[in-house]
Amino acid sequence: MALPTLVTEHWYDLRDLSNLSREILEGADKILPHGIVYVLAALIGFVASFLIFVLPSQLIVGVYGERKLIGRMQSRYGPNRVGPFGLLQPIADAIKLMQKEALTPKGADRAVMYLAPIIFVAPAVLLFAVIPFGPKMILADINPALLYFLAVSSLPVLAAFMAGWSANNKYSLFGAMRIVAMSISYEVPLVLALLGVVLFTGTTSLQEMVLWQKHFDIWIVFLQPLALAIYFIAVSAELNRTPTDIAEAESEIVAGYLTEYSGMKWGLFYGMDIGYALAASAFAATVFLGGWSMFGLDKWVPPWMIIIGKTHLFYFVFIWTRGTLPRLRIDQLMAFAWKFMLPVALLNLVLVATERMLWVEQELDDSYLYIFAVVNIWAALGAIWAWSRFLGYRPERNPVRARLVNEAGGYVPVPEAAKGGK
Amino acid sequence: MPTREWTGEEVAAAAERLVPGSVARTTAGACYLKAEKLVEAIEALRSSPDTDFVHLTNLCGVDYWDHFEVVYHLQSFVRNQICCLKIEVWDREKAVAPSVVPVFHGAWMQECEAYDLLGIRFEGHPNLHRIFLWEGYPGWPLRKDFLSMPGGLQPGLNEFAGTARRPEPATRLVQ
Amino acid sequence: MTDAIKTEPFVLNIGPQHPSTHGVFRIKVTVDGEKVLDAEMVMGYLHRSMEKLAEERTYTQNIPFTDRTDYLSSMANNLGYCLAVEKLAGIGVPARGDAIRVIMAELQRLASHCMAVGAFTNDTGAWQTPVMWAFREREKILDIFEMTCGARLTCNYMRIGGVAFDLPAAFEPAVRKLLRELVPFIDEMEGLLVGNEIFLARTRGVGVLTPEQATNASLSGPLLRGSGIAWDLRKADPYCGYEQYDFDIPIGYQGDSFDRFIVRIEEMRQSIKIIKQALDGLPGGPHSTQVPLALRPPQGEAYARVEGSRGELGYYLVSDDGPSPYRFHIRAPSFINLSALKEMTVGGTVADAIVVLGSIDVVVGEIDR
Amino acid sequence: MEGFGVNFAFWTLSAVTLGAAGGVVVSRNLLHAVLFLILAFIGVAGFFVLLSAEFIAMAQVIIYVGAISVLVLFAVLLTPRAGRDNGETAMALPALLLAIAVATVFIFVVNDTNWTTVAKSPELATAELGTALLSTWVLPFELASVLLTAALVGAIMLVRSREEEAEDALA
Amino acid sequence: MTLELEHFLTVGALLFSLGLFVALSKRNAIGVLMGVELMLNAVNLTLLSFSRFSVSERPVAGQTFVVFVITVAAAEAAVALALAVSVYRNRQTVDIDRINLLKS
Repeated sequence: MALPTLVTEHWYDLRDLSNLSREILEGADKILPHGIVYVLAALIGFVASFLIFVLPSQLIVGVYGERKLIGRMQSRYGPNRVGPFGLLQPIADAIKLMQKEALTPKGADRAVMYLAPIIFVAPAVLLFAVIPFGPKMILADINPALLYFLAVSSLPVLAAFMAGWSANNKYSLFGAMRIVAMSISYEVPLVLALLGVVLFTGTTSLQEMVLWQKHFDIWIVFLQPLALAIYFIAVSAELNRTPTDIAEAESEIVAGYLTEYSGMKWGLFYGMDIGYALAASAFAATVFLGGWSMFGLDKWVPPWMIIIGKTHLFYFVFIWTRGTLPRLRIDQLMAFAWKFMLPVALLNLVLVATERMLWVEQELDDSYLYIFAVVNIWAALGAIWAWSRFLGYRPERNPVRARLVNEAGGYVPVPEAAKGGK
Repeated sequence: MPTREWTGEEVAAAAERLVPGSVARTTAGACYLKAEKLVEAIEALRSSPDTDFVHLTNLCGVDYWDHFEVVYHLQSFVRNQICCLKIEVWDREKAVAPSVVPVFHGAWMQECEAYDLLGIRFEGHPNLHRIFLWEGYPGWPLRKDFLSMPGGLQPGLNEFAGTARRPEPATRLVQ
Repeated sequence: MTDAIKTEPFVLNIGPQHPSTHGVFRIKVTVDGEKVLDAEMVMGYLHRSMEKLAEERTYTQNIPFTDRTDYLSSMANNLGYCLAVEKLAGIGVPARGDAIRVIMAELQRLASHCMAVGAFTNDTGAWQTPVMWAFREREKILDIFEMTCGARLTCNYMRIGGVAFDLPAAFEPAVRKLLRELVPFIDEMEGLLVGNEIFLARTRGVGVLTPEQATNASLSGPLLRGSGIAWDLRKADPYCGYEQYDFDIPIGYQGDSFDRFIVRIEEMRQSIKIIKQALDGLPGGPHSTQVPLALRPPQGEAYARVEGSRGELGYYLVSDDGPSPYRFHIRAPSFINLSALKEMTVGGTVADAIVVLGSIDVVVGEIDR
Repeated sequence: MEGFGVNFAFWTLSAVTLGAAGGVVVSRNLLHAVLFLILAFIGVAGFFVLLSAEFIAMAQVIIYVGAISVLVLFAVLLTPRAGRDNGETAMALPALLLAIAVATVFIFVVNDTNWTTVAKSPELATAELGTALLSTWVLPFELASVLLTAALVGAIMLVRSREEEAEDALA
Repeated sequence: MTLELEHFLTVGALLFSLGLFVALSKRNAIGVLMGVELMLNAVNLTLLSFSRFSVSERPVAGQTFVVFVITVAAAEAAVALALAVSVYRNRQTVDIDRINLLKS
């Protein structure tokens, strides 16, 4: 009982900001004519979730944090000029972008080119509607929230395609082709991975998923680590994050579908890219990492802070991979999706279905969940090990040190032992 | 052990042995081949095991006012030796030399360079074009008479707002 | 059914303004989808006609020009040119001058390979991290250059008959400290990249050159050695007393982009080895012979070459007994190494073409001169 | 179904969907037609939400917008610029007459029939749909999966180029 | 104003007619396919309207039908687009007026 006076479901109870908004709305309902309060509720919810979560995360974690962290990874300082520790850098960036002229190339499809950023932005905002930030803090507690998430997150691909196609630039067209091909491939393992979660929890509502994890005191990541791995890879492919950022591969096709965009139109794409990554992180935090629940800790710590923390933790992994890994080629990415991710997702599905069947049919008690968790973690490690052992690149077979000769001369034949395979 | 630089006589002897009648004359460091026998001789020097000049190290043209020389440096890895071959191209207006691209792929770009800057046309080159300058550039910059060529090119910016054309620059003549 | 009945082939211009062409250089690739059908190089955007300019300046005045051809390894360029002039004029270099030249050339090779390795990994898509790491080490080397000759990039340090100034007192401890730091860095960089499966997948088997192809295309440097040909001018045709030092020639296995990468990494180790030996045996005495300012070498010609960072860097000079060279030709390794670009890219994808270009390690200043 | 919200949604969705379908008809550029088609799909998904079939609506967006239209876009990109015309054939006028006739008949039948309807039908949970699919409708469900597999294989076989076939023959 | 079944059916009918017109009149094979997709969507809309206004206790059949229609539509789209690409490769056109090999 650390702060007994503060956890009383009053408006000042910080654990759930919906208490505050409920107080406001109930007060407003007494003065305002009937019905307006519904509009007001939607507005407050939207603005609050945007102000508390999306915008600060986007600016501080997405722009500043990413640049700062990658800067440290690259042994340089990162932004440190504007404001204390360079914290105002995102704002300075935004001001600069707004002042820049948004060019439209000659021969571009103007209407489509103008529409693309707008279509790109809208779903990013809509995605946060179904993320539960607390027991009552959820904008749209709809039943097929998981499907809603998948449906809405397939829209930005279209916007990116429109952007790439309309700019009348070959690099843009390349980016458009790549993003379309890749999103089709990676949607399949993504959905299959999430299907396993739905199968086990028996619901498609995100709030119920969080409650399920809270009830059994186990996060789904422990039950289905493979699903999280597949989700992470597939979602980073859909979001164009390194190592799968082939649609805007800087060293190959300049900026992909963004090549011809400038000014705030580009800024919208850039900002909303971060928005999507945050939404995907929040979704992963909800589905796999227990959402706003934290093994009972959510009673004391505000749940919305827990999920924000988890989201940022997940986002950090995105930053981390971006700072370290090289990029795959498109054919390797496709082969990876179809030859590795799909079988592993199916394996995960079969495993989970079997366990679910056992659990329900045999009416096993909750402690069996922990056995399942151990089994699944081992299965995940085994699957990854087996893949890298038998299908992978096997770097130990290939010589990684140059041969040394002491005398100049002609061709030195490669000894049979060092030839290796692919 | 440093690379052995073949003298002109040595190269001439080898070339004469492999392709009789290919040598025009020799100097201390280089062997002048007859242009029409050049490709044959270079091919022979490359494939003969005791010469083994498999690597065309350097190819360049030199303008000597009345004629051009094309200089080839060939080297062997296994035998660790280098030699210098030359041909002379006498017609200044229509300077034509045989191309060694069929023998050495590495000559491709170097011949393009020599064509671009000196105007030596290499017959048999698959795609001879101006590699640094644009098609239609007046004159051949590395020729010694470049600045007094017809068309009146002058050093510096010819057209710059407010500047008159400069007087004819003094070119150094080497005879 | 002909080949034309596929998706429409179209021409993609990689460059002249492109993040991965390392300067203003253009490859016109004809692609069918992602597959490269044809690649044509377009260059000359940086052409300054140095060979013509050099004919108007004295032999000593030409040294700064050589800085600006391959601006990433100016020391090696200086060295090659000075060797050619010395060969032409028959000038000897004191032992200390030779040793200083060796140290500087090897330091320059380290700096240049840092850049090459970093830029190459950047081309495979590692977003700037390796390149920044490599730059950090390269900065330290450039600091030493600055300490010695006042310039970081275009050093203009070598002179005909030796070097411009003697080494400062702080030089030796600084270099020894640098070498101590570089050894773990090379190991770290190697461990970071050769164990990375994505990097291997991107570079293994990409841009393969057989030894015959590499020889026939007049390649040199890491490209030639990557194909398994043990050819290093420091061993084959020692200059500046390289025969005194104990080092090895690293060579690759099958001649792909990865082999060129590991050859460069290993060459950095060998360079460290050479610098250590040269520092240990640094002789005293003068650093340079006196050479008249208006040098007039006798009539004749000379072709001298050094093992630059990118390959055989040759200078062909013709003297007409005048104060400036009659003909000044640079055998630019980046330029000639590009001969094999088409062979290496056609048949691969666009992404492979970028990796191949990165593995050649071109410097556009040297291509266009 | 009553209330301002429902009415507003219905009329807006009708305008958007039919307008987008009209856009498919009139737009000359095939890419624009595809984009209009996507808008029509989204409008139809909105109708599904209005008809309280959220699951189907989400499936509509995922499959039609996320997959089918992306496939169509891909096919458009694979055909060259000359093939991106969306003009009419000579049969446009008869087709128009036929379409008008069909529309007239349908609307007449729809409005003339005395439908037996209820104002409020029970909400269907997604689980119920799933149970129905795997119990009552299990045979068509299996058939659909077989059909999908067949279509997958068929589509791959159709678009394989000669070179790929030659490669496979060698392997 | 009360929305009745007729409203939804009318929208469905109009959508179907537009789709029919697109399918019959477009010259481009991909255009024809788009018309077919529109028609299928109209059918789905009609099915769901019936399901929503049905007097049945558990009107699950309508939704089930829609699921099947969407499945078939997906399969059909994949095959049709493969056909279009394949036809383009062989005949260099997707103009259905000119795909007339059987015409003498």
